[in-house]
Amino acid sequence: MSGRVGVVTFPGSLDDRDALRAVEQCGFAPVPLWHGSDTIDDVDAVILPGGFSYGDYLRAGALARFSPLMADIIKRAEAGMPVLGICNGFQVLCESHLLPGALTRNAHRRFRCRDERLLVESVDTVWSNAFTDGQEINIVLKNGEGNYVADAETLMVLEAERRVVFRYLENPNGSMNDIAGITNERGNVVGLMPHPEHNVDPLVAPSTDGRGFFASLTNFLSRVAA
Amino acid sequence: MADTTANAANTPDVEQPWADLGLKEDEYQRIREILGRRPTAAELAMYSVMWSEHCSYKSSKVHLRKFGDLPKTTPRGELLAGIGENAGVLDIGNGWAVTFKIESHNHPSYVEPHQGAATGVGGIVRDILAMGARPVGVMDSLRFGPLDLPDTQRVLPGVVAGVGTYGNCLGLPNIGGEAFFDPTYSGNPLVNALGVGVLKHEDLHLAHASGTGNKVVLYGATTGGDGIGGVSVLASETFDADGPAKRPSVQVGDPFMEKLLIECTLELFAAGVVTGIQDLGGAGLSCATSELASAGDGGMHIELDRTPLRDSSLSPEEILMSESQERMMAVVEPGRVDEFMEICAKWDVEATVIGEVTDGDRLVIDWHGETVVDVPPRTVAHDGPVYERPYARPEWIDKVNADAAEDLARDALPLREQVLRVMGAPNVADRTWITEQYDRYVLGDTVLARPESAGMIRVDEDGLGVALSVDCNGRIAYLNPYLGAQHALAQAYRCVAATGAEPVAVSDCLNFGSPEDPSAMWQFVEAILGLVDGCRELGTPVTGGNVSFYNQTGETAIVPTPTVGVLGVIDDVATRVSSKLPDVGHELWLLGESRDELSGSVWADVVHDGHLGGMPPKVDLEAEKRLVALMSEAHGLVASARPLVEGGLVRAAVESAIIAGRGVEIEQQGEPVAWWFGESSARLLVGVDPAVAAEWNAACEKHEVPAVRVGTVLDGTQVRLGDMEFSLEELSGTWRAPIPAAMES
Amino acid sequence: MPRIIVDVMPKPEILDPQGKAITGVLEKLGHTGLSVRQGKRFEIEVDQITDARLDEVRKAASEVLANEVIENFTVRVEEAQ
Amino acid sequence: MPRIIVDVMPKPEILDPQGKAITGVLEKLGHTGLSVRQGKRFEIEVDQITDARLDEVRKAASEVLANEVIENFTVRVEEAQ
Ligand SMILES: Nc1ncnc2c1ncn2[C@@H]1O[C@H](COP(=O)(O)OP(=O)(O)O)[C@@H](O)[C@H]1O
Ligand SMILES: [Mg+2]
Repeated sequence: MSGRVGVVTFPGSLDDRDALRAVEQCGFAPVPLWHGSDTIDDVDAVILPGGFSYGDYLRAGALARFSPLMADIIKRAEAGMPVLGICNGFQVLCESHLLPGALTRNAHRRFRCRDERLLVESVDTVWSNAFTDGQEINIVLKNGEGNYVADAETLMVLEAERRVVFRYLENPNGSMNDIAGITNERGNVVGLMPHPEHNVDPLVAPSTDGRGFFASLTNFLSRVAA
Repeated sequence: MADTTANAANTPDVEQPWADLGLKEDEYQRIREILGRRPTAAELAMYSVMWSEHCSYKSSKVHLRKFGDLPKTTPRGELLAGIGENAGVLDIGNGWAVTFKIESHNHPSYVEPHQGAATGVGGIVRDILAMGARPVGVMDSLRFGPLDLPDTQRVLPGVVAGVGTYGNCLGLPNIGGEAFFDPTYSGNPLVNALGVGVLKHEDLHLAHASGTGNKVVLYGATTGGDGIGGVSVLASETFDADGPAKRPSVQVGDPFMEKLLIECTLELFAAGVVTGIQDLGGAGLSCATSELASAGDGGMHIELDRTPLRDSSLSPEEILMSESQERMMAVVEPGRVDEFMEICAKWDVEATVIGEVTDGDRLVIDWHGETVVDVPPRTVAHDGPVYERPYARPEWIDKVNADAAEDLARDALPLREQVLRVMGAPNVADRTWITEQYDRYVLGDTVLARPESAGMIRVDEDGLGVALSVDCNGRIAYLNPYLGAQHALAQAYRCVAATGAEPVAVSDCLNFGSPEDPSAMWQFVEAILGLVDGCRELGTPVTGGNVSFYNQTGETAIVPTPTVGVLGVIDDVATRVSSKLPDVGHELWLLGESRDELSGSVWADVVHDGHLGGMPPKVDLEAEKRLVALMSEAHGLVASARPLVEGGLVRAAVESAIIAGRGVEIEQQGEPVAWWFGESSARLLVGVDPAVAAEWNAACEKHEVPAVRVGTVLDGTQVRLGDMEFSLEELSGTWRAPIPAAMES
Repeated sequence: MPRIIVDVMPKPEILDPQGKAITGVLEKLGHTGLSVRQGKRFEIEVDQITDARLDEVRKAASEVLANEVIENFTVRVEEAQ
Repeated sequence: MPRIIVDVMPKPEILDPQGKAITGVLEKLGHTGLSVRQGKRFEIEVDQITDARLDEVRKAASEVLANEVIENFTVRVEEAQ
């Protein structure tokens, strides 16, 4: 079972080509999507890639959220379509209120690029079901505004509902509760700061743990099809 | 009211501020001769900025010509473009070509470290783009004053954040670079940025305006008052004692705009709507119009008042001099203009037709219908003054050379203590604090990057790739600039070769003191001779580069810093060799000849209180070539390879152990200080599987490379150097601490 | 041209890493007893200030300029200088 | 606690890429005729406002809060609310 996975290019998206390549290497049909279009047409899932959409001016992800295509993505996500927001994509998802909380400047105020160790904390999502509970994975991290914040109540809900999907083992940026990635109630929308699309090809990646995200999607899509 | 050409003809005696604009009296007189009248204000602005040192290479031109004598072929084939273009282009096979170049942005980076460094990256990337290439990577070669100096704590974080922000935001992986500290760089940091791009042969674009009636389009950011006079004021004048208090206007970069400009320009190339193209960098429109026109077969007519401005009060001369970033100029056939505009609109990039190619041979610029510039473009762009600056070998050099570090006490400290000093030396210590601020993964083709000694990028899915290293040891160049330049070349060449790639071409950035000082000029001339002779011997042409003069604070010039970038080609990136220590049980072999060579070394610097004297280590380019031949043929046999550079054997061994998190044991052979800390060139430390040791030994013999087995990779985390015992933790603590400690204090 | 000012500040209950870092830097420079919070200031030029314009800016502030999950904002007309 | 406000804005002649991008997005959302410049706002709490304190804040602003090569700043005491 394969599927069509769309990757959105906003002005200033950078990892869109990488995401398309990862999608293809994991057996899906890659579909480039342009932020200015009105609909995403017939894709089975959407990735909002990393980068600096609109230069990250104002707040990371804040301006991309108003792209015409986002209106359609928000609608489809609310109806259950799988959406993965990576880094800047995670920021866009928070700004769009598809995910709670916000991403702010790293506590040390520097951009940081390193290989990050994460714990998989929930396997009940479209994008993490191929991992095992508590599995340690290694995924590339690179951002300047990856510091996850939310009010106390939101944090409580996220923890109680086990919606923290990935947690840092060595918090790189000051994120509350060491949060690296979260999901919505339904488990179809996942956002995380690390970059699984960079961990697919062993020639250029320190690990291939990113493949687990795509294997999870495959599982999900074949279950839906069955 | 604008100063028109008619007005200029009628008012020959008007006083003009040529001196304030940096022109010499005879230069001003030459402009009057060329024009047969006094220049208008706009013309004066153009000539002054284009005839500045930075744009005209007036002090360096006669010497740079020597690069032109080198054969225009690389071991992989003909150069497709060489010196004189925005960046050199070379064939790497499979129909692919690469372009790369280094450029300096030193003075602006002292005034405003973040924006200065950022716009340095922006500028070199536009040069690469202007050749028709997709930019695929950047590198940065940085020099600062002593690590513990308060001003370094201002300059270094700003520069690194600037290089990082701009490159990260463009989506270009940073695949390597260097950072060095020396007292002579305080008050005069160096920021040299390297850009690399790839293109198909048929996509090559050149900067020329041809075809009468073709339109001249300015696109990208609007033009503002930032960086006005930046070229002549920032790049050609020494800072006086009060340094940044003088604060001239600087350029502010918008990397987001540049990212749009890149994607837009690549789409314009693909659509075939670009006849000629030029980036706008130093000297802005003055440079772009005069260079495009003089490289073409006709003249050019510009209506300057059409330039989109972000400050409507700018005068025509200010517009001509503005260095606003993120702008390009294209020559487009009239029938293709609409298509051009559509693509720009898709990317939200503003584009305006501001003129056209004419059949005359003049560059004419109008301002609201009146002519303010009417000049032969060549006289602006290429026929600037050329100086034969006097140069002389300084007297002090004999004394410096006589003060050899080989004569210094070798037991001033216990040996173990000396090891820790060297590993914790600012010029050896871990650079993670810097490199962590750079994205090295974006684009998904980075095969090697920091902490490897060279960067490597995959060019196509068949595995064709390029490797790059940029190097220079200014302390060595101070001892002898000719040999220093060759050391820089040899080191970059060796670092590329260690990855398994074949080194094929060179770009350089020559950072020196004032050309008006005969000693600095001598250093410059010697460095060029060293490079030319070295490149001839290695068979690697110089494809382009940059010169930065006036790097001095008061009377103190920087140590000469001829930074060299070497590019290599590898047919299959999957066969690349990493410098990371291989698995337990592997043997470590030292290749090349080790001599008693300590002058200019890190050891002399940190064990003997900043000692800098003696003669540089021997340069043996034949030996470097033999290493390359060996690695090209037999890199499949080695499991790791690390070039020996500053810090010698001890650093090569310890760093690769720390990075791999594995222990290591190295024998001591010969006199301990020279053995551990000597900086003889043409050496590699390689890891070899014992199962292929015999085969490996035979390969070394065949290529006449001296090779000795010196150690093994250990199980566990001890590091044994001769009789000395260390834990990996102790060494790694010493090595990792200095930069974070200084920056976060 | 008349100007409308929008000030955006992190909510008091939200950690302000920038402000904290700056407070620390100032302390090291000997400026103790200053507690800094960092926000944003937008200067918006308009042709003319009308109630409709102010409403529009308020809307833009709440939709775009501020992220109300973590920030508060105020809108005011600049006092003539 | 009494507060001192430091407003930091990009110099008028300097490019303000942030303001430009925001203006562009607001236009697309139908808010035309707004020209936005973005700067920073610092709220500094002090024990007590004295002339010495104000001088100190001015010094801190010029050294740390603003980059005077490309930015201007103003320091003022917050009007009681
Ligand atoms: N040190 C050098 N080595 C080789 N080529 C150089 C050197 N310095 C300048 N050049 C060449 O001279 C030409 C003009 O340089 P420059 O004005 O810096 O180009 P641009 O304006 O396109 O950046 C370029 O082709 C450049 O490669
Ligand atoms: Mg150029």
